[in-house]
Amino acid sequence: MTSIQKPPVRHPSLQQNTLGLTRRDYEGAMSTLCAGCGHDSVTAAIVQAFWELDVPPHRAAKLSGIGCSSKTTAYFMKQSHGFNAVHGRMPAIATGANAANKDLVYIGISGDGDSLSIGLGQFCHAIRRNVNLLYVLENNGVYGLTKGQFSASADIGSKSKGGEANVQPPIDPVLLALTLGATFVARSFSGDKTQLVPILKAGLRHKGFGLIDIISPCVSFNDHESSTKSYRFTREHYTEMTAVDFVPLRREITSDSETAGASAVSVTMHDGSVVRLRRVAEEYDPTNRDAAYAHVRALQQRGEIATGLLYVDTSANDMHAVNRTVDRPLVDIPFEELCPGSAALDSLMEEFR
Amino acid sequence: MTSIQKPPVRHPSLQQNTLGLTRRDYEGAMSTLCAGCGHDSVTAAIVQAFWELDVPPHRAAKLSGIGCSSKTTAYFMKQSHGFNAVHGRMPAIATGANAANKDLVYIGISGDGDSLSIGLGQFCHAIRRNVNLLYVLENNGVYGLTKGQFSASADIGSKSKGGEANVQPPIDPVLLALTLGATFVARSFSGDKTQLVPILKAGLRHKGFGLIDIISPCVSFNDHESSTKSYRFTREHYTEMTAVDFVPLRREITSDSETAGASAVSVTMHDGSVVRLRRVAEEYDPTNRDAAYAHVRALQQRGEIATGLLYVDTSANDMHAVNRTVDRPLVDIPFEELCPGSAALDSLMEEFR
Amino acid sequence: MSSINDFAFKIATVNGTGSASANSLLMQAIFRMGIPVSGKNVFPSNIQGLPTWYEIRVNRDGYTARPSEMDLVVALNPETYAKDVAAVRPGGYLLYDSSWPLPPALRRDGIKILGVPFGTMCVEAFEGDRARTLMRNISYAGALAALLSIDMEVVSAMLNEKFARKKALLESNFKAMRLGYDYAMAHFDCPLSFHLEAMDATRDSILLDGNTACGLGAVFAGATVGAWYPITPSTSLMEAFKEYAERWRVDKATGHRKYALIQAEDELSAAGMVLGAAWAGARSFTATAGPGISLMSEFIGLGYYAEIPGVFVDVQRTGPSTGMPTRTQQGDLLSIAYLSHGDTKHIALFPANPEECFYLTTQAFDLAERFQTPVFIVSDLDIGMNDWMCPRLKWNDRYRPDRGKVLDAAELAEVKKFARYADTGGGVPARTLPGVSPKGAYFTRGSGHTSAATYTEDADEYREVVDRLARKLATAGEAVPGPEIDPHDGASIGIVSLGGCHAAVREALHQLRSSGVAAEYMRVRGFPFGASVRDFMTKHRRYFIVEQNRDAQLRSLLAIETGTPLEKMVPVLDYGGLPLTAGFVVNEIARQLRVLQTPSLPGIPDAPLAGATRGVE
Amino acid sequence: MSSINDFAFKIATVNGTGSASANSLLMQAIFRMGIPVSGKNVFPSNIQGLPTWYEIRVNRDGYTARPSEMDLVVALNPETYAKDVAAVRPGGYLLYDSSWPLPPALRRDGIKILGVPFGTMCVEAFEGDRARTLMRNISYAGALAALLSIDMEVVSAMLNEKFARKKALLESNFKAMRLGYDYAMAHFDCPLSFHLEAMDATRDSILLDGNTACGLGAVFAGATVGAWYPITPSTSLMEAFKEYAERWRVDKATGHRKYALIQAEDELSAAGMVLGAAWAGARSFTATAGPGISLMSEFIGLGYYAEIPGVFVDVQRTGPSTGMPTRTQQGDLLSIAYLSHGDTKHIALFPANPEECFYLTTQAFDLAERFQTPVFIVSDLDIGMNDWMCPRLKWNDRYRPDRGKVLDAAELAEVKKFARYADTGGGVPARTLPGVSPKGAYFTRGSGHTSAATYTEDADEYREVVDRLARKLATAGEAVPGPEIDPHDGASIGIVSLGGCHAAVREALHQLRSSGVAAEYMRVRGFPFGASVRDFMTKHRRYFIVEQNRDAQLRSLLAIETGTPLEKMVPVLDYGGLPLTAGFVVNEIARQLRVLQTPSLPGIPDAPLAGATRGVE
Ligand SMILES: Cc1ncc(C[n+]2csc(CCOP(=O)(O)OP(=O)(O)O)c2C)c(N)n1
Ligand SMILES: Cc1ncc(C[n+]2csc(CCOP(=O)(O)OP(=O)(O)O)c2C)c(N)n1
Ligand code: SF4
Ligand code: SF4
Ligand SMILES: [Mg+2]
Ligand SMILES: [Mg+2]
Repeated sequence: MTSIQKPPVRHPSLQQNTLGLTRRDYEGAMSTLCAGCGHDSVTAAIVQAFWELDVPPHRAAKLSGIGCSSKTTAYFMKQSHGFNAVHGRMPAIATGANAANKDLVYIGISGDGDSLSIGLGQFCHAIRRNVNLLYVLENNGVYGLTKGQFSASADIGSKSKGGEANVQPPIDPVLLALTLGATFVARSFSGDKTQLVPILKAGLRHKGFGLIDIISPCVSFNDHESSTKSYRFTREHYTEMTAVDFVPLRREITSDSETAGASAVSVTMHDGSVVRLRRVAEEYDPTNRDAAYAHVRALQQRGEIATGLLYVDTSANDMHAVNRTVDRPLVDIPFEELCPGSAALDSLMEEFR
Repeated sequence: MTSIQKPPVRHPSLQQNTLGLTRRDYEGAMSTLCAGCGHDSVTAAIVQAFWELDVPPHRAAKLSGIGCSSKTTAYFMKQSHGFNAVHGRMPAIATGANAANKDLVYIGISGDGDSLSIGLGQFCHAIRRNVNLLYVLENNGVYGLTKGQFSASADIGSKSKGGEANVQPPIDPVLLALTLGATFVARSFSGDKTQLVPILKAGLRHKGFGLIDIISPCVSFNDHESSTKSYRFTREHYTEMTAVDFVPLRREITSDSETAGASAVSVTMHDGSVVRLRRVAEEYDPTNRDAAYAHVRALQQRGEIATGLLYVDTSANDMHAVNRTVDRPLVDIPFEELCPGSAALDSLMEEFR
Repeated sequence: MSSINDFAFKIATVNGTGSASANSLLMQAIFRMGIPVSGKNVFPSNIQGLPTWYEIRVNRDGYTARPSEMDLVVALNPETYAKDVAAVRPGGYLLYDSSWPLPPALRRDGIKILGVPFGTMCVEAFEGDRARTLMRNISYAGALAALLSIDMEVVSAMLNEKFARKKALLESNFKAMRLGYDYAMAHFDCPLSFHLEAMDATRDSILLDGNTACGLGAVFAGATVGAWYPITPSTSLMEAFKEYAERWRVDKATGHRKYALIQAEDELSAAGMVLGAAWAGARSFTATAGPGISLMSEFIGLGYYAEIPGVFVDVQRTGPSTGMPTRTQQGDLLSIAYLSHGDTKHIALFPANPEECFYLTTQAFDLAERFQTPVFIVSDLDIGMNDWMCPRLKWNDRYRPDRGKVLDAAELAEVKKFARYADTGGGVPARTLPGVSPKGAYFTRGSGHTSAATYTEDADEYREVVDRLARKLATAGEAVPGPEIDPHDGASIGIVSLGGCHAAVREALHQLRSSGVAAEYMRVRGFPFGASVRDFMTKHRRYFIVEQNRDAQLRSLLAIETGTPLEKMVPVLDYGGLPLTAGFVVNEIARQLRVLQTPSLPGIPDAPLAGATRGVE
Repeated sequence: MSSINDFAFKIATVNGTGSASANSLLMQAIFRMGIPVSGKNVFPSNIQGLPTWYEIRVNRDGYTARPSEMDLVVALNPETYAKDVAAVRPGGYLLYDSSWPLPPALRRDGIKILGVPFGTMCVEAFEGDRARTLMRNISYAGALAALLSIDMEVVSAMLNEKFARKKALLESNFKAMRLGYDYAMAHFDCPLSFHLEAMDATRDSILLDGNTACGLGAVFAGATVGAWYPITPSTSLMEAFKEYAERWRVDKATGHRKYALIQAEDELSAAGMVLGAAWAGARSFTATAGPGISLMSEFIGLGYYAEIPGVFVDVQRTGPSTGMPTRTQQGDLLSIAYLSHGDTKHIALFPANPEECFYLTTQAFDLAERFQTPVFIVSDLDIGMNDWMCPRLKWNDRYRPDRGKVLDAAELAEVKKFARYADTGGGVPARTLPGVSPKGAYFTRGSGHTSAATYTEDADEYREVVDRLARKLATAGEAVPGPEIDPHDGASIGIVSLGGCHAAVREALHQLRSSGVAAEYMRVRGFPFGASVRDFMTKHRRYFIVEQNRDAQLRSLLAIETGTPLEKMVPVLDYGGLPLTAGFVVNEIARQLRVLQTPSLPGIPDAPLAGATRGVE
């Protein structure tokens, strides 16, 4: 009756993954978000995805900026290191961390304000570097934590709770990422866990920058009539381009038909696991950047929101491959290998005379 | 023999425009750029454009960031107010200035480092706001002023003077602008004054954010063999999509055939002047955002650089129209109209009890 | 001394449950009874579901700083029971929801415990969770009305105003109010020993928060361009500007606006827009908090060196970094004074309350244009977001903006050659606006420039300009509002403070003096410090510098700018994030005086008063 | 006193014409002759076509600060003739290009004027503009070799090394060198009264710039991640790191790199990458200049409060704002000490020369990890970009990094519950790295947190952490390199300085003492100041604080941190953007001493020495 008690995201089943861990082992602190916030559903999907992928919690790192969305890193995987950076600057922290230790599984959580306003520059450049990071953008069209101002993803005409209509054109993170050469681009909806979990798994396995733009309604400030980021509006204008099915490495693929065929493309990730994309919209080719861009635009003009794994390119090199860093994480290299030593210095001195 | 004397950009002809001003009246301080720098050619084209448009120099404002390119605002129109902002932040200064005084002609000069690295966020958001500003991006693929590091527009494989190949994918300001909903998008080459001048004029007349991405080679650090931003490479890979012809307001348009017809589109600017775009690449439609995007991409894949006025939309509202500010510049509104006065305050006090 | 109109109580609930309206209803009712009152909202940095407190202090003498102890605590949030019961002063009262048996956490000897079954009463009386939660808050207001004898006439009048157009809500509010009121009346002997009696001490006053006051000040000062990026606790400032600009700055005929408010993409951009607009001739401003100040620092350096006006309001919150966004502090003083790399110094104004926020905001625009430099208004969360009782704001219709030395076309026609950065007296140059005259054209840059605004790398030409800048800021030191000094004959010590600390310090000063401490008090209101501040700092052997930060930043500024040696300045520091209390100041100074071997003072307890520094618990 | 190996000369040319190589050839040749020498490059902020100067000082006693006056000036840039001829000391020499008749601007009485037809000679001897321009520079080097008796053996040896693989160039260089040399020999009586004689004073020395030294230090300290955004004058630091990392950090077999150098999109991002990498366990760093420091300030606040290591080199340039990018200054001291909003304080190290840049860089990484906080290396353009003569760098192979309190899996297994922000002694907490153990997991945030790294808005829990941070920085004050003190019996005054000023101050100290001023000297090397700095500040009645900024920032830091009253600290400020000269220091202190009514000193001129503060002209 008094303090609204929201139990941490719970899963009845105590089923164990190959590490012998239950979903509970992938949960975090109790959410302090509003009851019904889309972000909490994303949190639940993330818990599910990590659990299904058998990621040892302490081998994952959770990074975020500032915002209600960015708070969610505290609500899953309490056994992972977490990092709430400053507003809009998570990509830089993630880039540095990944440079130092390439072997961790990095997931970055951000919001539309965090990523498309103050953080736009860093967001774009992290894409350019193809940092090996799953970037989850919890998109609600507003600044939730500061009480509902329009964000850069708000659609023209979408009304605020106060009834004011947004007048600025929106930035679509999906089109932006496709334009900037992103190697994994998806869009989903916090309310569609069936679609979300396999996409998250594919994104976590993708070696490079994976963007998932998740429409995640803000029940306190942007879930009313005449908002284009409400649960209702999203459900009504939702169109799935590809349905994703993730086949983990260990489950070998038996028959061709299972992976390919007229209505499906199958993409093999760097670790050998396979993502199968069933074309829901016929003709859709998720491996063609320009086609993907054109499709998303076309649907937009029809007032529809293209969802699914919209584009993937597993051939591109991630930041480390591009910079040709050693296979070992830099943090694992002993000092002895890093310091040239006195002899080297002494001979170098001759060059300074 | 000693100090390399570069005369200020000169034009023999002393012909006068309708204001009775010669090109000399549109010139600025002596350039301190390297002899042969592409930026100096852009400066010359800007002088020509302003002169041809009969803009009273003191009614124009020149803004820039920091860089060799950003220095060029000092090299034209000494009778205009100029503003070298801080690195990458010219769009904010321009937005504020334009908000205060909408009646000046604003030209912003920037570089690829200034716009696509440190300034990327501001660049994108100025486009979103459709600030009435002609944004000239002098693009040479390097940071000239800091001695030749690769910029975010450098192509993969393009080699530095030191022989190192760039490994990061480039950001194409034209595709980016099209994706962000820019209302005037063009690309040209510092070496092609015939194409550049009319585009600049059209851009200056466009009511909203006009982007001109100008490939402007850096002779000191990026004009060598194996650079994709050299004079030679640009000339060789240059493809003109539309040829621009600017018809000023006062010269009335006599016959239809002159403005339209199979091979031409004519676009009427807010002030009634007309831009005629002759389709050089057949089929090209500069009023279709998606077609423009697709064409630029297609050429890119063929290793060609699409130039000309690539997209224009004169129907979109600029920042002031969107925000419904009064027609008078805000700076011209007398204080008496701005201050509610004591009576208003006294009655307001009742609401605070 | 009797405790009629002299007590404090607080309500502990959960945010997002609508208790806010019940709380302000209570405070406003007391205010309308003519009794001096203040309310401090202690809220969490989220939107719904976390602990929140509202502290109300009633004081017939008009001391409205945060109270040092609580006579009554309403404990409605199980999560904070322990803290809340501990906050009751010995002999005080605890009011809880007796729908459930008294939880052990609430048991405590030496206090009186009152139970009202708010929950059950509302479940019976109303339909639906939401309504029940909301009405429960109104019902505790009802109970308090009975216990403290709040005038029900006043209350109903307010409800009628508030829900004039919402009949249904009006009724349920009345109903809920009655539930609590009647239950209390029936079960306890109301009113309690400490309670309210109507006075006539608020007739010429209003309840106002500093952010509204600053926004209003910007409208009245004729600001036309605002640019900002949302950040707690500054957001409501720009919202207030918008509200009043929409009211008074929209052309009736066309519906067009005589102002531009731009929500920037970040604080760097907001700062740039402010400078761009001011450069073009508008009065422009922004509001932010600490993180925004850090992000603006490059642009502030440009504003300083290129000499561009601009008003920057810092509504301080607890730092460093993101810190505690919903807690107060005075932690940005040093950052602001010398913000940005290189040699810089900035004008800063330190309002002590919402009233001063209004007047200093208008003054800030004048100073910014007169000295052609960024001017900071250094507010804080307590001033900015809490409702303070202050005198009605007045406006002098003869006020005209001081635009500083701006040459128009006519004046330019006179000058031989315009030199933008030459000294025209007191280190202040003359400027021109774009679009006015070809003769006024000059080049604005943050790189080395001569007095004629041309580029330079020459040592002498560079120094000519920066030396003038130093003179200009010295001139400004005498133009900013001087300190407010409360003299005292034969004073042996000086107390120095600023901003929001004032309310608590003046109350403490009263207590200290009445217990025999001969102290003189100076509240600085502007930076750079002028001669009067320097003079005060030479008068006494010892000073107590009262401020709300860990590192004694005001003390550091006084050391740098007035040359006062540190050992003469004893720091009195409160930085837990809550508004300052007089009790804390009295205790600290008393303790220090003891440490400093001065005879112990009558009437000053040895142990710090409970709660004085212990924050919300 | 004879002027063998004790004189100074400068060359005025245009940048981008290749004079740089001729100038360093000259300097290096002198160095190889075993004579102490220094060179100061005074260059413009563009790439080609603007005035540039190169000043070379020869001093047998090893005083290598910027010279106060010029015995010889080579004037090859008509644009600066006036300045350059004025810079010649009375009785000194001017060397010009007599291909054209002596321009009036170069006429001056009381100096000797030498003309060599460099232009015509090179036009005759070489083909093509470019070659002619380049060779002209070599030919003036030849003329100087004759006039100053530079050992031609040494010169040819150097040319042979330099152009070993470029026969054609080698020949033309020899030819050009000869042209100038022979002409001078034939027309003037060489050498001049002041000239060179081989010594043996540089055997154990090298010529090194500070940026190279810092880059080298980072490689030796085991830094693996560097992130940066190009900015003058710091760029060459990261380039040096890359050069040596490519040499020593590339796996021979695979060609893979054992380091990551990321060119960030801006300084905000660079700072974030440094913190991210350090958080994950790497030694990471960046280099920038003033504008970058301003842009990094938000992230620095996060590093301070979330306690993340990181090394930040500020190669200072003249501020404020963009300022003069190719001029030096010490204008960021105050900004750095308390960078970012809220209560913060940072560790800073102040190298005095390139040698110290190397050693302090390695130490910076140890301090950063030991105290888990950002550490600044405060260099400047003069130290960073000019070649200084210093002792060969040495490396102790027994050095192992101090990684501070980092708990590994084994240690974590021991602890009951890991509390990231609890005090483990001296205010320093223990940290863990991601990926090591589930037990080490904690949440890093810049918002309010408890000692157990959980979120809090509670006053006490908040204060527990920030109070520990204050203790931690106090501990650090005793761990940073202590001051270098040059004691003096019966000293009546103290001189305090830091960083690049040291070279000039120690020379000035020598002059002052030999003219009877009993002065003691302290050079601070680290911030926060420790006890030894405080002690020194209590010893004397009066101090002279020598620094290169307008606002006496070191003096302000001493006032805040040691409590020394301002009136005891007399500022000696040089901020025109050029390296400090001993002449300026001597004159200022002498003048001040006179002002301060101390008996006028023998051997100290009344008028400041020409050029001491007048910059390049
Ligand atoms: C530098 C800085 N500026 C502003 C803020 C205030 N702020 C906190 S969160 C936020 C916006 C959050 O929006 P979004 O990223 O969309 O997250 P949401 O709350 O909507 O999930 C802002 C403006 C801040 N914390 N730091
Ligand atoms: C905050 C800041 N960071 C870095 C610099 C250094 N800097 C000056 S210009 C420049 C890049 C210029 O590149 P671009 O915009 O492409 O201009 P160009 O010189 O190539 O024409 C940089 C990094 C600076 N002035 N300010
Ligand atoms: S305010 Fe909106 S985004 Fe934030 S927690 Fe509540 S519902 Fe979620
Ligand atoms: S460096 Fe390059 S960009 Fe700069 S002026 Fe020279 S040629 Fe132009
Ligand atoms: Mg959002
Ligand atoms: Mg460039």
